[in-house]
Amino acid sequence: MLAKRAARTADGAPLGIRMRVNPVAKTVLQRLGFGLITLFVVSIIIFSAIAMLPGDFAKATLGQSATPETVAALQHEIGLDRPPIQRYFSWIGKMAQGDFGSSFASRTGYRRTVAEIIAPRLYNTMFLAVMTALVAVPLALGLGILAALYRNSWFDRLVNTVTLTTISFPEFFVAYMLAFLIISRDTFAGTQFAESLPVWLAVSINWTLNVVPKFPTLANINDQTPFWEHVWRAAMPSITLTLVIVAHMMRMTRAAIINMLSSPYIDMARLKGMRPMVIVLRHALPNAWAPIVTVVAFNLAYLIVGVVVVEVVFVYPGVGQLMVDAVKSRDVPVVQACALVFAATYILLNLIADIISIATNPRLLHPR
Amino acid sequence: MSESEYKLRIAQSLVGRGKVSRRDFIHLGVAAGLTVAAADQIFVTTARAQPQQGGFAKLGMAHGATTDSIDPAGYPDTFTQTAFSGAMSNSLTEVDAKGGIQPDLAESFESSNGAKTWVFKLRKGATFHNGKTVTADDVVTSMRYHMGADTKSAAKSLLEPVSDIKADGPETVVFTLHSGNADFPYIVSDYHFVIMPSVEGKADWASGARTGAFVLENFQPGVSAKLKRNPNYFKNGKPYLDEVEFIAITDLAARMAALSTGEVDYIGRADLKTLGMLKRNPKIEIIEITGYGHYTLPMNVTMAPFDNPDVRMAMKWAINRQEIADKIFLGHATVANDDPIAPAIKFYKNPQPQHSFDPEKARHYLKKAGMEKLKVDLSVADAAFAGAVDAAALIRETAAQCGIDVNVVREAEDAYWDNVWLKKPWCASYWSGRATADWMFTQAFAAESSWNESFWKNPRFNELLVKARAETDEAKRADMYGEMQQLTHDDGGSIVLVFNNFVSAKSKKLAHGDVAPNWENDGLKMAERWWTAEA
Amino acid sequence: MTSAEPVIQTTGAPRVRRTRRSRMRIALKKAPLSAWFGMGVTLCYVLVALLAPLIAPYRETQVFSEAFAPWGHEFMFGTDQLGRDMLTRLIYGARNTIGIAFATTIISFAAGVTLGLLAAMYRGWPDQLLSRAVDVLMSIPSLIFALMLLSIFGSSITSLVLIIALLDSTRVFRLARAVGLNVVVMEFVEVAQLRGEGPAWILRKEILPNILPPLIAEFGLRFCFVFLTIAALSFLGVGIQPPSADWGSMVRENATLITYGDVTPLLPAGAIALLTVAVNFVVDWFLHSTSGLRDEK
Amino acid sequence: MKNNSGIAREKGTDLLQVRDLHVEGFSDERWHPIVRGVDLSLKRGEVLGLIGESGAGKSTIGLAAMGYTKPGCRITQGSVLFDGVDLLSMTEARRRRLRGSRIAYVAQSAAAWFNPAHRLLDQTVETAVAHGIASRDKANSDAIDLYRRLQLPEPESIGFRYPHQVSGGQLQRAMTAMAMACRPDLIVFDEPTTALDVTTQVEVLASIRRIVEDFNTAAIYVTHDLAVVAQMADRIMVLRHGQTVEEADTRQMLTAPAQEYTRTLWAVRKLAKPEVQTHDHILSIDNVTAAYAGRVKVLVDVSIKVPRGRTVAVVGESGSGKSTLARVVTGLLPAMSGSISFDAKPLPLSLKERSKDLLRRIQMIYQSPDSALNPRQTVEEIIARPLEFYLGLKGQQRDRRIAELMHMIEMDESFLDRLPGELSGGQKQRICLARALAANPELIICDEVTSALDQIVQEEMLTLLMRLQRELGVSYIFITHDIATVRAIADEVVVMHQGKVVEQGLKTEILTPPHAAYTELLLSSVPEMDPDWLTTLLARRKNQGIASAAG
Repeated sequence: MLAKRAARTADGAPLGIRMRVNPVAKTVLQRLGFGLITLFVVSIIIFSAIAMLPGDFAKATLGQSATPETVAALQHEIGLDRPPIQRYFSWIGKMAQGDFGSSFASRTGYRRTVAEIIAPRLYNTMFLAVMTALVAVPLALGLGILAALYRNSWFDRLVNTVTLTTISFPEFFVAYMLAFLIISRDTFAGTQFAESLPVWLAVSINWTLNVVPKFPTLANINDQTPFWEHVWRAAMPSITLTLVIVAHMMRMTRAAIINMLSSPYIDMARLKGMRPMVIVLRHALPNAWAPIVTVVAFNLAYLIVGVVVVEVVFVYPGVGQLMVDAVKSRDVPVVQACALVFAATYILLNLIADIISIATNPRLLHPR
Repeated sequence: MSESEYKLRIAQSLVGRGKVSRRDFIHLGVAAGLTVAAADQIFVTTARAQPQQGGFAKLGMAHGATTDSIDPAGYPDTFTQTAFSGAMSNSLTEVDAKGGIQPDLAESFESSNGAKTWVFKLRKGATFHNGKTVTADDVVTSMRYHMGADTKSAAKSLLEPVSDIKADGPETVVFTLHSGNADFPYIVSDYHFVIMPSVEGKADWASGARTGAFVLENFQPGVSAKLKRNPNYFKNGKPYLDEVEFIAITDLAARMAALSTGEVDYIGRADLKTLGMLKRNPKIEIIEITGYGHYTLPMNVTMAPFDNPDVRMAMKWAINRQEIADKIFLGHATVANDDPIAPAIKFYKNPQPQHSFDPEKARHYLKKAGMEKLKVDLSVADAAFAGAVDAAALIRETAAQCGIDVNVVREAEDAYWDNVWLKKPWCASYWSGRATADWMFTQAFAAESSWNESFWKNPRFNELLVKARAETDEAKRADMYGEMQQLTHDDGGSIVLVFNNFVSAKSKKLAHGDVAPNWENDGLKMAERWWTAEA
Repeated sequence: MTSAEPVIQTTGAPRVRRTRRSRMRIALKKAPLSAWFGMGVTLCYVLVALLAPLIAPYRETQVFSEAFAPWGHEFMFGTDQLGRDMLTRLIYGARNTIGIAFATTIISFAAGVTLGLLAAMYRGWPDQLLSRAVDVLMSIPSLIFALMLLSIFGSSITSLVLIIALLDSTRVFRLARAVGLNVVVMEFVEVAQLRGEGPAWILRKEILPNILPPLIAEFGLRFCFVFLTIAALSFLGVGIQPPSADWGSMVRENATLITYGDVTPLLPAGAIALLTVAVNFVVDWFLHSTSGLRDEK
Repeated sequence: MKNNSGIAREKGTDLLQVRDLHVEGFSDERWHPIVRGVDLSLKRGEVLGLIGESGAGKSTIGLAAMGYTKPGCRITQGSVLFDGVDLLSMTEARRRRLRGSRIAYVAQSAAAWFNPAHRLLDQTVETAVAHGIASRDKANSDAIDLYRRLQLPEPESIGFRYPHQVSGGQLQRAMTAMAMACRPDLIVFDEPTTALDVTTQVEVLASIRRIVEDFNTAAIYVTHDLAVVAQMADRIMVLRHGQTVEEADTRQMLTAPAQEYTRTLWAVRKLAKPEVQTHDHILSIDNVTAAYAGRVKVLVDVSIKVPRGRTVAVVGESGSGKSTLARVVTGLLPAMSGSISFDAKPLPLSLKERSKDLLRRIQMIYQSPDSALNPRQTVEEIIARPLEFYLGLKGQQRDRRIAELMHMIEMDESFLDRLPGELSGGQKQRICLARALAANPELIICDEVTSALDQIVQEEMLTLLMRLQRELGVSYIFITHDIATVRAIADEVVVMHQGKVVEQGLKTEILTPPHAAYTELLLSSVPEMDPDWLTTLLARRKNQGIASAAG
């Protein structure tokens, strides 16, 4: 009986009258529901936080010179004279209809919608995140797998120590160091340090520095920047972020695989005469996806949500800086939108990670 | 002077405007009896010194925010001021490199009725970027944009002395003031008072059509603004550059790196710490202008303990200004004496005595205020001025020797001007300075000014301020301003630490004439005044 | 969890009686070089932090006339931009930075572990409520959120510690809950329930001792991340208040010097990095030796 | 295999020769010997049974025969000649080529030894394809053929399932198919049926025996159960502490073992307690139905009475609901309906509603002492807690009682400051017993308390339990799947199947025919010390047409 039902499940044939929701669909629906609630709560928290911040948009922009009447006039124009609860509900009412509203920086006849402010920034942020992820994720997985395969070898130790060191420095420090490398291309030869070195060493350092492409230290792109120039300009922030996130993912990949290597079925694979590479790739890795994907999702979320420092250092116009700016000027609709975009990104990436975890685990994908 | 020499002179001036080629010039030079090499040398120097047409400049600004707009009611910092006021627009007047006032969009101006009535004649044929001719109505509408009950302009207080503006025909504008002000043309040179087209009786700022040397092509708030040359600009030969791009680089290290790697050709507000190292770069020049700008530590005189003048005096003696000038500004500053009027400004009079670090005197005044010990909070952030936090650390050390415990509160940089300035009892502040004593006092020390950062309301000072403004006798005016400076020095709530130098840096690809002292970035007009130096 | 049971059954070998201390000594003896290095470095830092006033050549905020003095006899690592002795600043920086990071981590663990274990034990709605609340907190970008909170409550050390602890405790909560879930299903927990023990006792005596290794490891890592968070907040201008020396601010203050290859900012940044690497070495070894995780060959 | 199947098996030349094998394992920071100088040899087509208690080194020898050691172990001495070549001195690459193709392995717990991420078929054919022995298609059809020979249901499609989708018995057969995929010369079977229920075990044993005979494969069959190995092996080698105790042909070993030690291997089978009937019931379970949240009912209308001071054995296979019964009695899983009375008073169904004293009077001991003892508490802490908690004992009083309890469980006080990890399985189980006794209980529920233990230790444990019952008058509910244990300890027996009580009554009534149908199946599936038992049983079942109970 049981076996027959299982067989049909495995064949993917319909299971009869008793509706069994696909586990993936169930998770997606459930998590999306929770996600919406989360977004709602986030919007309340952010709204309250801004309400508690000293000053408001009118005071922030007019600030120094404003007479109380001027402030009141502006407050009235952007609706800041209404009670916060009322403002929140009118905002969320529009939000529910998909209208992000307008920035407080709008004036009569000069509307700046939140959507049009965020869209290019979001594109930039996504661009940088995707570009970094395309390099960092395969690199981290590759290094993690190799480190697991040759665990405790000099290679393993080297990779571990180097990646550990890169995450041990503050992000902005890493960024400045990279910028220093680029500047050194031109200036190294003239420094006292270079003069204090033996000639051959100074020359070879100088040569090495000049092998490094002269990446721009200023990543100020705008909506007219062509694609490849965008890539070129985003190189430095991307490299910085890669250095920052590879360690975490690589270490988790290594740990997850090594953890799997103590499973009996790995012994079985060895007893079946499989090569070590096959054992790691075909027998350990498929079972290690869940923790790896989780940590990858966490880092991808970081690439989108947590890069404000790198954006500042390389003057890259992303959402992080936008949000900090908007907090600074108390531009509530923009802050709210940024926070929601960030929260949604986080929720979606985690959801995707969960889906992949389910999809790579036959126990969850094909329940008995 | 021989004919050849004369021709060479003329050619030289033409070279400066880029109208004579190198080959032609050398030809003329040889004819005038020079060697080819000598003629070439003259050509090169002349070409460098004299503006030439064409080129593209990337200018790194120390500010920029996503809420920036081209609305002249705002212009909170050097990004909007330099790009949208200086490059894109004109006011009626402008301050020249020597600090004098010159007509800009106005052709001429004159006063009558004890400096109460001012008549500005407009340039003929000046047009907006959209082709519309500039008329007196546009000027009236533009100025009124900053006036009235419902204006949202930050410069409203500047025009409060104005009782009426009216157009007298298409080319003449008449300003009537409540009381006489001999310095009024300086006021209309302010970067807020740009002239915009009047559309249905309202100033149309949103279209971006202005009169300036450059036309706005692309603006991304908080990121960059790209402007291209206005071919119909009313000033002959100007601007020299074909295109400028203003880039917001708020991070100091990023700004320095961007200049070092040639990403930008100019940066405002260079890092003084590494200036020496930057100087070693053969491609880079430092520009240092002694301006009117000064760093202050305003004490709110309406709040304890600063409501006691003796406490204020104790604080003034508890600070080592020379050390701050040397350590924080690395010598790029002049010690001030609690007087906001820069030595270069007319009617400057150094009040006596010079305030310096003197623990004895500080303790004396503290005792006089009835205190043995004093504990105060000093709210600072580098947003006030680069080095404010460090300066506070130095003050903490010197004040401690005077029995004053200064608790340095590091504020968030982002909302400093909104949350701290004019809010906290004692904080750090910066003034880029004003071109006249009257203007400076009116904005930062007058009782009714909303920028009166120490909330100081000295009746004698305010009485003198009004009197001096309308006084036409220069000597009497000088006396009055002298007394006012002594008052701020003795009683005022603002500790004026040092006058700063505008320190910026540029690549040698850019060249310029004398740099104006009134604002940063060559009086905000660098886009119009500078040119590329490459031959 | 019960990794103490050796995988290999030994035959007839007499079992040696061991106290906890001797077990620790054996583990230490077996520790690899990297772990020894890590422990040595960490110990040095702790000593420096504790004994700062005794070791430091000058007072924390003492200003000398010469700014940017070169390295030398009087000032070992020179002076900073205000003429304060760099070595003294570094030593006091250890005290402030480590002290604050330690306090923050302790608080975040106290909150995160307690709530995480309660959620694991009770499941049902308390778990749902706490987990969703943590989801909400984690979905707000923490750096910017910290920035906002610090702007609201002012960037005093107390609020800095509490805010970072709050934001950090979310991850601790998740870890504690996850490892807790593995332990609550163990039969010895059931035995305690059957005996009629209260939840506090079960939590403290039955569950906590069994999840300590991963928690201690996480403690080390979070401790390091707090440094980096404080450094990032200093970068955004809301870090530790001057004139207290802290490494994050020290790096930030001298950051422009990096662009010219000056080594001064390397010192505090190196101090942070060295400690992080050291703690990680110890954590790696600790995890390795307490989890059944065995690297063969 | 054995010739009694009627097919003449060719006993060929020497296939495997192990000489003076020494293996060490690393634990407690030292290398300990596991195998100490074992010799064995095996001819083609021959089946050798390795038998011994846990720790005897039998699995280690099985793996060493493949030139393999588990992580943390090393071969220090000896040689393993496979088909004339020493596996230990060849390169890893060459060994790898032999493994899977010429020597294969079948593990105890197929659920853990199958990779959960891949379908059965993919894992079955992996060796053949990787070693280049067959093309993928050919390997697939061969695998299906093997499934069929091993009597797996739906051999065409079962390969497309994942390991978790098939039952334990099927998985064990699939693993045999996997081992067979390259038609190896030698298969090492490491306790292949130990984790299975007895009724399933019969089926799997039959399948394995047939396929090994069909392909004339040599085998090393590792087990702790002499009755099982008797059905499979031509020769048996008894191991203890990593050394050979004796080696003989199967029949000889069973009828006339040379060593006393060998006899102890079936020690439990010799225990038999005369039952006593009592009508004074300490616990009575009436019409109890229970289910885990929202799932199918695990217990249906169960009624059981436990006589005071006596033992009720609850017998059943996995899934019969016998462990759930324990949870219902303890109140961990409150019954949905029905009632329970304890000492003639109604017992609240839920744990939370029971008083501390009620909790004290009913104690429970679990199957696995590993997870029932907190690994971070010392023996003293573990035993002392109930004394403090229930009886409020402190100081000397407490210490004295602890000493008494240790004495009761026949352990000395030097164990008190050890951690559970430093105790053997039997010792751990005794500590669990002491912890239960500390509460002065009237009823102890023993859930498979001996099934994880070796035979001799089982015997000691059961003897101890019986002694304590005599001395303390405590009643037991003894949950087990092992009929020998039932014989040893029970007064009354309850047979459970699929959540229902099939039969209950006095031990002799239940264990002597006539039985209920399920009881008959269960009892007949218990292997006996007779090499012909399996053959006879299969023949009898074939005649009677008894359907296989487990698939």
